[in-house]
Amino acid sequence: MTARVGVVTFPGSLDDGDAARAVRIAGAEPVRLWHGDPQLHGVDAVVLPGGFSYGDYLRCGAIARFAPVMEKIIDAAAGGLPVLGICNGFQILCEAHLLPGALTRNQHLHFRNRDQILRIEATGTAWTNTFQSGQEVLIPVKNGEGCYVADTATLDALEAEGRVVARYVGGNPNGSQRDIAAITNPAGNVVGIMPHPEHAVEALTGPSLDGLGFFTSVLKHLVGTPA
Amino acid sequence: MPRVVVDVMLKPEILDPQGQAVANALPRLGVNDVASVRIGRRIEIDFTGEPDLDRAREIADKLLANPVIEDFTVRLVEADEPADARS
Amino acid sequence: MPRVVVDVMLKPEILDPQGQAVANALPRLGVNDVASVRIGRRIEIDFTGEPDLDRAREIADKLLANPVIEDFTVRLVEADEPADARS
Amino acid sequence: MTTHPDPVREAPEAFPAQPHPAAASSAAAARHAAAPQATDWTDGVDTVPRADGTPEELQPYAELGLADDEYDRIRHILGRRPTQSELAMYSIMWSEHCSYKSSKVHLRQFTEKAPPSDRLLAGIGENAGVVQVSDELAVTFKVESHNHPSFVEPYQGAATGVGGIVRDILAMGARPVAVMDPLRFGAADHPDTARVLPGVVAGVGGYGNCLGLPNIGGEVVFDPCYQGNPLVNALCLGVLPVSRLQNKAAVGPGNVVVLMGAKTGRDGIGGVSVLASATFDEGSEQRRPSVQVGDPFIEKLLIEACLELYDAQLIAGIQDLGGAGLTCALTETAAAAGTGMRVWLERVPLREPSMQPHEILASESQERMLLIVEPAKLEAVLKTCEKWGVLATAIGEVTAPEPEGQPGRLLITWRDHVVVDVPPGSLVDDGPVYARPMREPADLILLQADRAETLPRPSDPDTLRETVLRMIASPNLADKTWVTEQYDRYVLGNTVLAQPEDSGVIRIDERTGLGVALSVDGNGRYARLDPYHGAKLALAEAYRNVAVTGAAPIAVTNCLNFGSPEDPGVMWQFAEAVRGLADGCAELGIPVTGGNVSFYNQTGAAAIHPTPVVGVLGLLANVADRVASGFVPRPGGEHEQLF
Ligand SMILES: Nc1ncnc2c1ncn2[C@@H]1O[C@H](COP(=O)(O)OP(=O)(O)O)[C@@H](O)[C@H]1O
Repeated sequence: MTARVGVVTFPGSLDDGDAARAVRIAGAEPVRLWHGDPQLHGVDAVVLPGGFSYGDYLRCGAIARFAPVMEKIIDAAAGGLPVLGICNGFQILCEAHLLPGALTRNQHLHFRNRDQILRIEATGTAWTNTFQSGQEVLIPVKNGEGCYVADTATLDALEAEGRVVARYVGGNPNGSQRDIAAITNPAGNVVGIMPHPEHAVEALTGPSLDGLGFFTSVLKHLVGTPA
Repeated sequence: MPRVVVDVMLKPEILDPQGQAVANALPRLGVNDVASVRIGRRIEIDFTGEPDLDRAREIADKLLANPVIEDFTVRLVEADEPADARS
Repeated sequence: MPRVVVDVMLKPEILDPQGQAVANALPRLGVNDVASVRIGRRIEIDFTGEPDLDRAREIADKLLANPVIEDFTVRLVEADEPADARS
Repeated sequence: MTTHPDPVREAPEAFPAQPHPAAASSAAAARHAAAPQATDWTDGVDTVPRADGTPEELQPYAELGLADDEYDRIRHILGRRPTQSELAMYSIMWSEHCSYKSSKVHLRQFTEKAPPSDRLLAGIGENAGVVQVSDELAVTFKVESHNHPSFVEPYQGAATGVGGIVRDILAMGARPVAVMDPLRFGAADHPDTARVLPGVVAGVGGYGNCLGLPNIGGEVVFDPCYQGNPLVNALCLGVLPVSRLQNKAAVGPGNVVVLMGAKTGRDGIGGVSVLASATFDEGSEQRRPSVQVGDPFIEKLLIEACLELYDAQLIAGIQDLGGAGLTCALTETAAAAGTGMRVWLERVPLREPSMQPHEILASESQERMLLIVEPAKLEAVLKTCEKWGVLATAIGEVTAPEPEGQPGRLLITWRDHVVVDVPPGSLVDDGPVYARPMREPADLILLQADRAETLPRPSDPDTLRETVLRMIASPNLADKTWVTEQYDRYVLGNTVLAQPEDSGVIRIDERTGLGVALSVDGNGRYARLDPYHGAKLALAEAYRNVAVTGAAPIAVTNCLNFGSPEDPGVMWQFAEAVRGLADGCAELGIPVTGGNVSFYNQTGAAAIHPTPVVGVLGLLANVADRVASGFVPRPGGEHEQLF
């Protein structure tokens, strides 16, 4: 049985097709989930892709948090379902309080798209277990509101508990506090990442194949988890 | 020391996609008695000395609002509203 | 009919790069007596019936503001402020 | 990943040298000035019977941009004076922008000189040209201008420019898959450039990002000639199965006319507002914004909903609403089919209930499409729209042609009053056509005589060094990353080449690797010196840029940015540029499939350089074979050989 990885489509999702492609290239079966359908259709993991969920004019992810499918995902995440939020997905996870902190306007006030080096620091999560600790990877970043902020106590706790999953190296593209690019929840099944691993899975269209590791990690994780 | 508040809103006849998006989301929160939502900006300006309304108006006109699509108002408020005015 | 206004501002300890950018631009406008600029959102809500402050507060708390980074206030204003209250 | 209109104008470090083109704070005071009541404008509305009964009523046709003889033609066509609504419609459809009245006689060369092509599924005259690229697939692409609006409100002007061209592509049945943005600004160090450029770039990026369209190339050019007239051109590329090609014709009497998308507001009513101010209350005109504000999220929903409708074969005809709003969509769809149409205007969902019929017809509100639907399929159409959260409303029906093969009539009522009764073809096809006077600009000889060879050459290391440094520092040669970083080039996962490459390359079929290369180029300085060869050079440059990726060029689009056609010098430049482009295409053996003309890019007597912008599309059987412009170091440190 190949693993079934759900990819949620909100009306304003943009990278959902790309996330599904990445899941497929990693060897799993992508299952498309619709924002208005409160069903997870038995998927083994979920990706919340990039985009603008409901337009996101107010605040990224603010409205998506109330989507019928999100209520199910929030419950399932508490029970250990692996969830990866990419960009807008990260914003939604923060708005839904599955992850601490918030993503705010880039400090230079511009949208920025570039190929970014990240250092993977936590390899115990469901989405990063195929990386080596300290490994540097090259993955596109593209966002207007990717500046991670949290209060000092939260930041300290994230560091102390080894929950900073990845940091920007060689330049911080959005002003994120402590160069944070990705974090996880205490259980390690929910990960939010600002850069886009799904855009680094094919030599033809991405700057590297480094993104694939996130998707193969969840497969490895699922094999090790009794169903 | 009082501070100057500049409120910038889209002109009433201009489409407000932000407000629209929020209004459309409200039923999902169980709110059905809202007729319209408009979203603009609130800018708080603290002067080093006496607050200068004319100055603020000039800043608003040149920098904070685009008069082609937006209107603004300028007013004085007490800077240190008591905490319980915050909801 | 009065309307509800929700003002959402970043918490004081959160950096406000937009406000900063405006403040940095002011000297070039010849304005040197501004100590700080903060930029937030002003949301005007019209209810179909009587304006409902509690309802508005709930909307603000759940949707309009992110309590991790923002504070908000909710208040009633007359919808049709006289024109001369506008700058 | 948002980029929304900046709460603060971009680049606050600079201020407009000139005041904003529209009134400043007076408008603020007007905001709460008593708004006219919606109640009984029905009584004041100008109906067909009223027009019949008041033939002598003076009408502000000149203010609407219609010439005396054009107005007479309208009266002749209708056999009476036009109603207000009809006058608004004719003024829009017979404007330069919609009727191509000054350019038509020249543009014909694109068709006349075009090499034969069996790939062309739709050509000039359609919303966008469609080129077949395999047994199953076709691509469509087009470039359009949104110059003046982007000067007035850079963010929204540029954003809605992208939105407009995307709807053109969508209307052909295609999924939009990429955008490009050839841009031209005044001097880089002019304060107004610091207002316009960041806003335009944020607008192009913001709208495209929200739709999930990768930006795969463009241009950024600075020249003082564009100071008051920046050029914001936008190109969109779409892909469709050949079988999904859509048509705008309102076929099938009895079919339902559906308006889909955003509500209609007073956006961009501009000139037509004189109708209101002249007849109703003076000064109401200042309430009417001439700037449209875009809602890219609605456009994203439109795209998804339309594609679903196409795939379910629920649509008989479709047309996007562009600059000329409902007026253009209703008349063009009816005229294309030779049918008539009956429209109940009060059914149009309005953002402002007080809008009058002529305003509804002239509104430029964005993010709207017009569908022609068989009655049996209406319910399914409305359901799909609802699924995507898009408003869709039946506003009319297609009616039969007149007896004896005569085309039908467009009949529009508003609350049971007939406000429009016209032959749709008279607005679309029978507009005025001008062979405007042309004369080579008097200064051209002098300009051409002032040859580059006479410039001082650097002759020693110091001056050479100084020249090199000056060139490197020139904004036109400088790195464009500040701009291109603000665009998403990865979304959709099919971008094979993008900035800083010579062409963008997009994979359009993951299975076979089939892809296309696209480049847009133009050079106003060359065209100013010699518009004929300038246009050819733009074509040649785009052709080369496409060819060096390994793609075979197959089709051309263009955006012709010029000054006023009423200036014989400009008209000559235009004619020469068109002749050059048509000749160039004939020589290279690839057809022009579509494009756009933007006239009146001038301030007072000073026109911009003639600026034909040319886009060339090429085909790659397998994008894996593309040739990038950089040297890719091989693993193991071996390097490519240079020959
Ligand atoms: N406005 C723009 N939008 C998107 N891409 C752009 C824009 N301007 C320039 N580019 C891209 O940046 C790269 C460099 O541009 P330019 O310096 O003009 O290159 P060239 O001189 O080779 O045409 C090209 O890939 C071009 O397509």
